Amino acid sequence: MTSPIAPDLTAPGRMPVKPRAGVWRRLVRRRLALLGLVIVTIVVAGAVLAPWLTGYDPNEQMFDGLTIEGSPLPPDAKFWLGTDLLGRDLLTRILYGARTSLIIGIVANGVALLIGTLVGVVAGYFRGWIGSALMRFTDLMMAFPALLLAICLAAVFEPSLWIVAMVIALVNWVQTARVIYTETSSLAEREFIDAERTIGASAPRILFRHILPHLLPTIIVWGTLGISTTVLLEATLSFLGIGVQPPTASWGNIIFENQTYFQAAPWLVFFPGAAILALALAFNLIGDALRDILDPTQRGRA
Amino acid sequence: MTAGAGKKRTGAAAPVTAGPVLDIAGLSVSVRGEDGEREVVSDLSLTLARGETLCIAGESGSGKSMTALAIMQLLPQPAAHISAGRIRLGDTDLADLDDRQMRRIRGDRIAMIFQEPMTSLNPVLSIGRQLTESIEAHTSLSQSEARQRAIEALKAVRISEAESRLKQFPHELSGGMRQRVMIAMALALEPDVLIADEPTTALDVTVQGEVLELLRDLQRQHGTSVILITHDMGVVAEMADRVIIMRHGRMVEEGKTADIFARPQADYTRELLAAVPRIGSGVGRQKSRDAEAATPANVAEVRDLHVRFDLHGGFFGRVNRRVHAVEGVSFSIAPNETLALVGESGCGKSTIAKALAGLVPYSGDIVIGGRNLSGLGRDERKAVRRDVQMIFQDPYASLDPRMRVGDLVAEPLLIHGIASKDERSQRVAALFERVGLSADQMELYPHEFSGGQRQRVCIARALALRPKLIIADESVSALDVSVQARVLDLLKELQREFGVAYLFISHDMAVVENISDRVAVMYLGQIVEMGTRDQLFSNPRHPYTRRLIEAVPVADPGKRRSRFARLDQEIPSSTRKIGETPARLVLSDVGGGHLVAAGS
Amino acid sequence: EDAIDPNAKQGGAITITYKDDVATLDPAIGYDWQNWSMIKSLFDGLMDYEPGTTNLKPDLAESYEISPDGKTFTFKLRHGVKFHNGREMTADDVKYSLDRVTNPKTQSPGAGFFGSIRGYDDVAAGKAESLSGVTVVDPYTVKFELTRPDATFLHVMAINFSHVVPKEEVEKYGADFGKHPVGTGAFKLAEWTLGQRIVFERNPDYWHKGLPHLDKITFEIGQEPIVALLRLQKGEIDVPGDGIPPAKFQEVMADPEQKARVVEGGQLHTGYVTMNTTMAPFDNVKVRQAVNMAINKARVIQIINGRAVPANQPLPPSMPGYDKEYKGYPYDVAKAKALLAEAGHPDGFDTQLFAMNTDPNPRIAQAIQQDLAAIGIKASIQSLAQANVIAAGGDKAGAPMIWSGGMAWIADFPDPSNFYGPILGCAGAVPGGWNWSWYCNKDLDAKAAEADSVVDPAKAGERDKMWSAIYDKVMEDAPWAPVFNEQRFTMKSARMGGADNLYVDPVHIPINYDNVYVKDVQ
Amino acid sequence: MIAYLGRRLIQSLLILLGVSLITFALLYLLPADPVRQIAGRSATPQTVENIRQQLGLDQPFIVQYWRYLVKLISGDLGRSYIQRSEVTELIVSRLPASLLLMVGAILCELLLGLSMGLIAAVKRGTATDQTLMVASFVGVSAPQFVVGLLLLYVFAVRLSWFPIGGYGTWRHLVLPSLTMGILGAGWYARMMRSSMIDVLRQDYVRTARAKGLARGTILFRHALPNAILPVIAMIGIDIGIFMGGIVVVESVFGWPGIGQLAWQAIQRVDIPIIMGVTLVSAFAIVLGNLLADIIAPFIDPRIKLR
Ligand SMILES: Nc1ncnc2c1ncn2[C@@H]1O[C@H](COP(=O)(O)OP(=O)(O)OP(=O)(O)O)[C@@H](O)[C@H]1O
Ligand SMILES: Nc1ncnc2c1ncn2[C@@H]1O[C@H](COP(=O)(O)OP(=O)(O)OP(=O)(O)O)[C@@H](O)[C@H]1O
Ligand SMILES: [Mg+2]
Ligand SMILES: [Mg+2]
Ligand code: NI
Repeated sequence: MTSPIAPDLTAPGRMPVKPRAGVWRRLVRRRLALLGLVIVTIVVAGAVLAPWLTGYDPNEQMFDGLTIEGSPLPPDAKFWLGTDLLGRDLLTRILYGARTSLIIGIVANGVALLIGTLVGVVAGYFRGWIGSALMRFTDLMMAFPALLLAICLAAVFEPSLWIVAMVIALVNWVQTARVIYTETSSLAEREFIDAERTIGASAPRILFRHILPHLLPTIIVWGTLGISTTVLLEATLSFLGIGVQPPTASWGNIIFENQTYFQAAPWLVFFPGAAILALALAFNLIGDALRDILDPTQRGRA
Repeated sequence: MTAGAGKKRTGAAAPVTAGPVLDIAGLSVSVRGEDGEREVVSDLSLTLARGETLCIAGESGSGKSMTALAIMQLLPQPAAHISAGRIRLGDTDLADLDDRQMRRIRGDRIAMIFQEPMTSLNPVLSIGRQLTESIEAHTSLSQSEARQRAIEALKAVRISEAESRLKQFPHELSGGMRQRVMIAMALALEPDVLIADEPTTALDVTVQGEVLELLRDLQRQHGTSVILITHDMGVVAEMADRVIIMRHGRMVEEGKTADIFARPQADYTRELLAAVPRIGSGVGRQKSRDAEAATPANVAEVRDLHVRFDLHGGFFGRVNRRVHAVEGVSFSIAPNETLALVGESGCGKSTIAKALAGLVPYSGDIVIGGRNLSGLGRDERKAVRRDVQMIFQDPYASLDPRMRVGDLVAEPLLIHGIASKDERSQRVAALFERVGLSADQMELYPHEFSGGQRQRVCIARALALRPKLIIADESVSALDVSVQARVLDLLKELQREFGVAYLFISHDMAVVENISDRVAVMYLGQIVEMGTRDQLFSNPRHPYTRRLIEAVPVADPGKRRSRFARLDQEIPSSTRKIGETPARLVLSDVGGGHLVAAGS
Repeated sequence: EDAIDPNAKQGGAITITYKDDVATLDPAIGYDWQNWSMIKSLFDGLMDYEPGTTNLKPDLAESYEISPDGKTFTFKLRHGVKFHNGREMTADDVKYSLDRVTNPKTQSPGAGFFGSIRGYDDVAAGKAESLSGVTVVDPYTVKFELTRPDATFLHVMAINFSHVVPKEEVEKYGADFGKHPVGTGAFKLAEWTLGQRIVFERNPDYWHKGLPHLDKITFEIGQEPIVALLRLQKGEIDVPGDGIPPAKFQEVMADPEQKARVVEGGQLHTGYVTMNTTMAPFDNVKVRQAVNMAINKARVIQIINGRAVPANQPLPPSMPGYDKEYKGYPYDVAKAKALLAEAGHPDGFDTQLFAMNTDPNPRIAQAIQQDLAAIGIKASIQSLAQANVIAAGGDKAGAPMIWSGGMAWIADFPDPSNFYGPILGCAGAVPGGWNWSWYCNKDLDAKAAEADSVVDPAKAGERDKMWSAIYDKVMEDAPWAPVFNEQRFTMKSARMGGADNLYVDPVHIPINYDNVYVKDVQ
Repeated sequence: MIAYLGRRLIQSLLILLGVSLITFALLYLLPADPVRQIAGRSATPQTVENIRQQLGLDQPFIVQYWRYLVKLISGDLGRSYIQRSEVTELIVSRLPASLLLMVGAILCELLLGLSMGLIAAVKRGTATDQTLMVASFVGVSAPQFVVGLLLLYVFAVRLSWFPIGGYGTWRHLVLPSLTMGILGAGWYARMMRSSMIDVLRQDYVRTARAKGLARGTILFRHALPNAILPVIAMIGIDIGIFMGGIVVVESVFGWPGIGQLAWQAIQRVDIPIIMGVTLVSAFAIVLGNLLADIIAPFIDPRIKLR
């Protein structure tokens, strides 16, 4: 189209004056979302400020941290959350462990979500070989024993947090991709997508501007659920020698090392478990609120 | 359900009390928006007597649908709620009922037909299922009896192959067929009160006539009271006992049909009546452009177009039947020309539109701007496609519900890199005003609009790119007459200025006559007659064309037809067994380019 | 013949649980914690140990003779010993069994034990089908000729790999013989439901009259130790095969009733830290000695709830040859630091400590890590799956330090030589070997060979002394830092009877199935 | 449909081939030496070499893989290095238990998860909703080992309602299924709630209500099939996740499934078993995904198989 739009059509329309209230502002206005934000802030602050918040070294095995028989101590005035099987202060370990677990729960999980969403959306939208190839690749990745891959990577690389994050991302995107794929293939058949095609919207535009927003609820659900699973998965991987090695603490590790003791020393499982739960729930609260805020049909909800 | 059957008897006893079936007093409906509450229905009072037909007409967005939903207690959650007033059905105040009691009333005593056919049917359930379940819910019929009743209901709304349609899914039906399924669903239960929100907008005139007839039958036999929401003054004239005219959420006039038509009191009513298109009024509007059409550079040319849909059946889902939706259609559209495509619901009009827009696979040739689409690469095809824009039949389904409408309308401009950000929103605002929306509605989302407003958004969107060809699939049928008139003027204006061509799909013969240069009449996937508007309207040769023209309701209660001639023959269908192809019609020129199918 | 417990009652059935699968019951192949003693009850060898002790005694052999040069062993077989299939066992079966176990096609992990028998090399190389050094003199006499005097040979004749199998059954089942074991043992296999349950029933024709006491033993497989203990507490099982899980140990020991059912005993086990003597800075003996002095063994033992005794030498206390006089390296941080400084590392150094990843090994490694840090050695822990640790240890440049727990040496037979060859001798210091210190002292190798040629049982004491000297020398070079000797704690149900030492039998682990009994049968 | 199935089956075979190749290669590259595991701690170097030769592990990778493949085609998965039994026999003996557990677990998940999600969506924003969502997160965040032991302790040891582990009757199945199910239920509940909320405000739900249908009918017939679409995709995924969680649950409950077999094999580098279990579980996962893809168009007829 070359002819310029005629002036008659551009008779200046009244410009809307009302600014769009920021997502952030609407978020903090919700009580539950605010609670979520507060929890996340506390966790992050705890991780960052750990050295100033506790007088103990996370790895110091204290003599008075164990009974004569070698049992850990329950919470008391000295060790607020008790000690672990090596006589270390549990609170300190949970605070320091947050560093690892936050990276895994947020970064690794986030990357997995990103890859999964991308693959799922692209595969679900494009008919023909691209979609088919992507999904078969996903199937392959899913069918392939992740644990084995982890063990091999452990053998090849120096164990480190970033390797673990990579492995988790590599392993976890698959499920997201599958779910997103199914949903996208249904969305792609909706009429408004046809309408987008007729105005010449490019595939990326349709995918990211029109299909993605509809997937948001699913993405939020998977993202928040992924937090707990990845944090726990990290422990399994550490156990296999990939990832943080003892004595470095992570929430998953603390649980994993002590889970057989949950009757003898319940605090060793309960507190780190509660930390994971709190983090996941906090993100869920935020996600839920976000989902409402970003969903126009929910406008007017009190 | 025996309770349902028992209630029917009470319903029959209702006239004894002689009071109105439905009594609404001081009803107000508010919606919560970003900036607080807003009343969309204000202080509305009305009564509905037994066996009466009340038409609610009025401006699009005036609160007609909201009123209907309020009666059903189905206002959109969480935004809308009844802020004042009371609704009584017989002796019961609907507001007092809990959900459970309300449930017994819905469908059984008050049924409703919704405005949007596509989104109102469950996409994952076969239409058979959706039909029979409401029958089963309210009657004590057995499964097979319910099925039988469902088939009858489908036949009643003249859906072909009713039995096998039961297995089909909503997306496999044409817009009109979906709407008829909705109607069948509501009618099957023979409710006391039927609320029909624009029930015939998507229907071609012949089916519309039959459906209206059906409503009347129902009324005669069961004393059903009907609230008919429509913008079609023809339908109002034909059906209504009383009329309510609404604007801005308020009732502006109420009265007997004959009185309203003869002596409208409110200015708005007069305006509305004046805007009603009438057959014959379009003659002489413009000169026929036969001479111009001879220019070689057609905007679009369609040659021998075929579109078929495979239907799956059997255990392995093998293809066993095929819908011959479009069978060898050829036509061309010159710049500056409007070709109207008319025909019965399900005859393949939308499918042709979709083929042109590249949304369904086809065989044959589509040439746009001199370039044959099938020979082009992806990018080129996209470039060519830009010149073809489409307005879909179902406005709600074709707007991304998560985008603000302002952004939706701006999107084509953005995609094609036209205009800067500021300029864009100015243009969008201008477009909004042109289609009768206000600029601050740009900030709203599709679900916050009335059906007609949504359609205007779609029109604005199609206009944004100023294409060479606009395919308008029932684009103005959902609009009230005044807006419709404005939009039609806009379309014409654009055509004059930029030489836009239209493929105008409509069932409204009056509108067609008003806007089109040439008209093609389709029947079962094929064109049976094609010629200039004058040729067609003044000299319809094919019997089907004649029927179409006769079926148009006239906006004059005085000329009410006593009874619309119902067709008794088998309802035709374009579904065939594999290997069977429908006979090809041969068009012959009866003079001046007026093509008519031979043998008729 | 050993005396039979006069209190023993005949009959009854017991249930024993294990976590891991029982791999095979083929005596030539089975080499696991679980199947080792099961096989001992299904099969017999020429030799055995007195129940609950490490004292050798003839078993299928009635008597034996050793030639003065220590190179010829002649065994007289017991008459009337029958396989479970009813056939009498003869000298031919003994020869067949040894030919079979040494044949490479059998893929026996124990083939190497028979290296001293003449003709072994040919069989191992696939050049011969039969050991030329084993001769059937008559149906009840079999003669072994060795290429060198071998003091451990009688032990070798007692290990599972030399147990006697019937040729016809082996040929009948081929590679699946391990699933259909037929031997001469006290029990025979009654049922094997893969992955779930193995049932032994009493062999009524067992040559040793009066044994076994039990009619039936059911082994339930795949039971988590914690759950097994819960079941024991509920009285559903009699012995948890994997012992008392660490998480439950305190709970059990705190309850007098339960504690009374726990039997404690020594075990032929040592837990140690290896230091790679070919790798700087552990190539310096002073560094290795410093590590020996740095480890606070008491603390480590406290961490595992006192379930061990501190070790100061490779051999465990219950092993012949254990040097009671030897004092070992004291726990002395200051001295350790001084030694490190002498070795040129006053500020310590960075290194790695490998450990197996199952509890409590990572914890022990962390305790050691903290001790090492106290003298400046910063060891990062590599907590890996068993196979990976073993792989790292077998690689010359693989692992500077390894905590042996979980993979540690439990002797195959109670002889001091068993702690030397593969784990401290030059033979093991090869790629893929088990000498993770890569310690190779040719002198000591020669001394070891000398000690092993003292065959005369009468000179056993002398031989033990020679071995003590060897291990003392090893400790001087300090390729290991011995940490503790694990104690065994077996828990049993109240109905189980028999002497305590049957429940901590050094050879039959966890218990001696043939000799225990239940008290609640009439 | 048939063509589609055919194509997908061929693709599935290719996937299995790919899985087998990658797994085989990874195992080959693994520093841990299977022969060491077989030979044990007392073996002489010669014994080790002999075993290596016997097993053909001295051959180049390609040869080893080719041999494996050739045998695989004739249905022979080889013999376990450690257990010395036919891998087929080992797997076949344990597969029924795992499948049973899987069915039990998935049933639990669906029952628990879908109903929780449904109720939460319907009661959106209420205390019930919040409680359910916290519960689902507890399910997802709780370590399975602890959940299993806790259930065992309460219901088997204390209350004696169910046996303490083992295999055989339906009563044995309850606790392990529940343990597995609690984790999955959390996922299902969250997903269900999310998509249910979406669906409940669609026009067609309004239509259904206008028809006066019973609440249950609206929920289960109209909303559920629309909402369940993302859940269907979980079928294939679930099998994958299941294979991961099965090890812990099987060991806690002494459940004789392939999880335990695989776990022991991985620890001891018993390549034939690892390969066998990998192929079997890969097959199950591929099948599950195929199933999910095939079911999807039946639930949402707008989706086309392609
Ligand atoms: N996806 C599909 N699968 C199967 N059949 C289809 C499909 N889409 C359309 N059809 C069939 O093709 C025929 C033509 O449909 P089309 O939508 O073109 O009708 P129409 O002329 O636009 O009718 P209306 O005026 O009612 O909108 C109908 O019989 C319809 O059932
Ligand atoms: N969910 C909603 N949220 C906010 N506003 C809404 C919502 N639905 C409708 N509205 C507004 O309510 C008003 C009345 O709408 P209604 O649907 O009743 O119009 P109508 O008279 O049926 O028009 P039409 O003839 O175009 O269908 C309109 O201004 C519309 O913008
Ligand atoms: Mg409306
Ligand atoms: Mg149509
Ligand atoms: Ni009834």
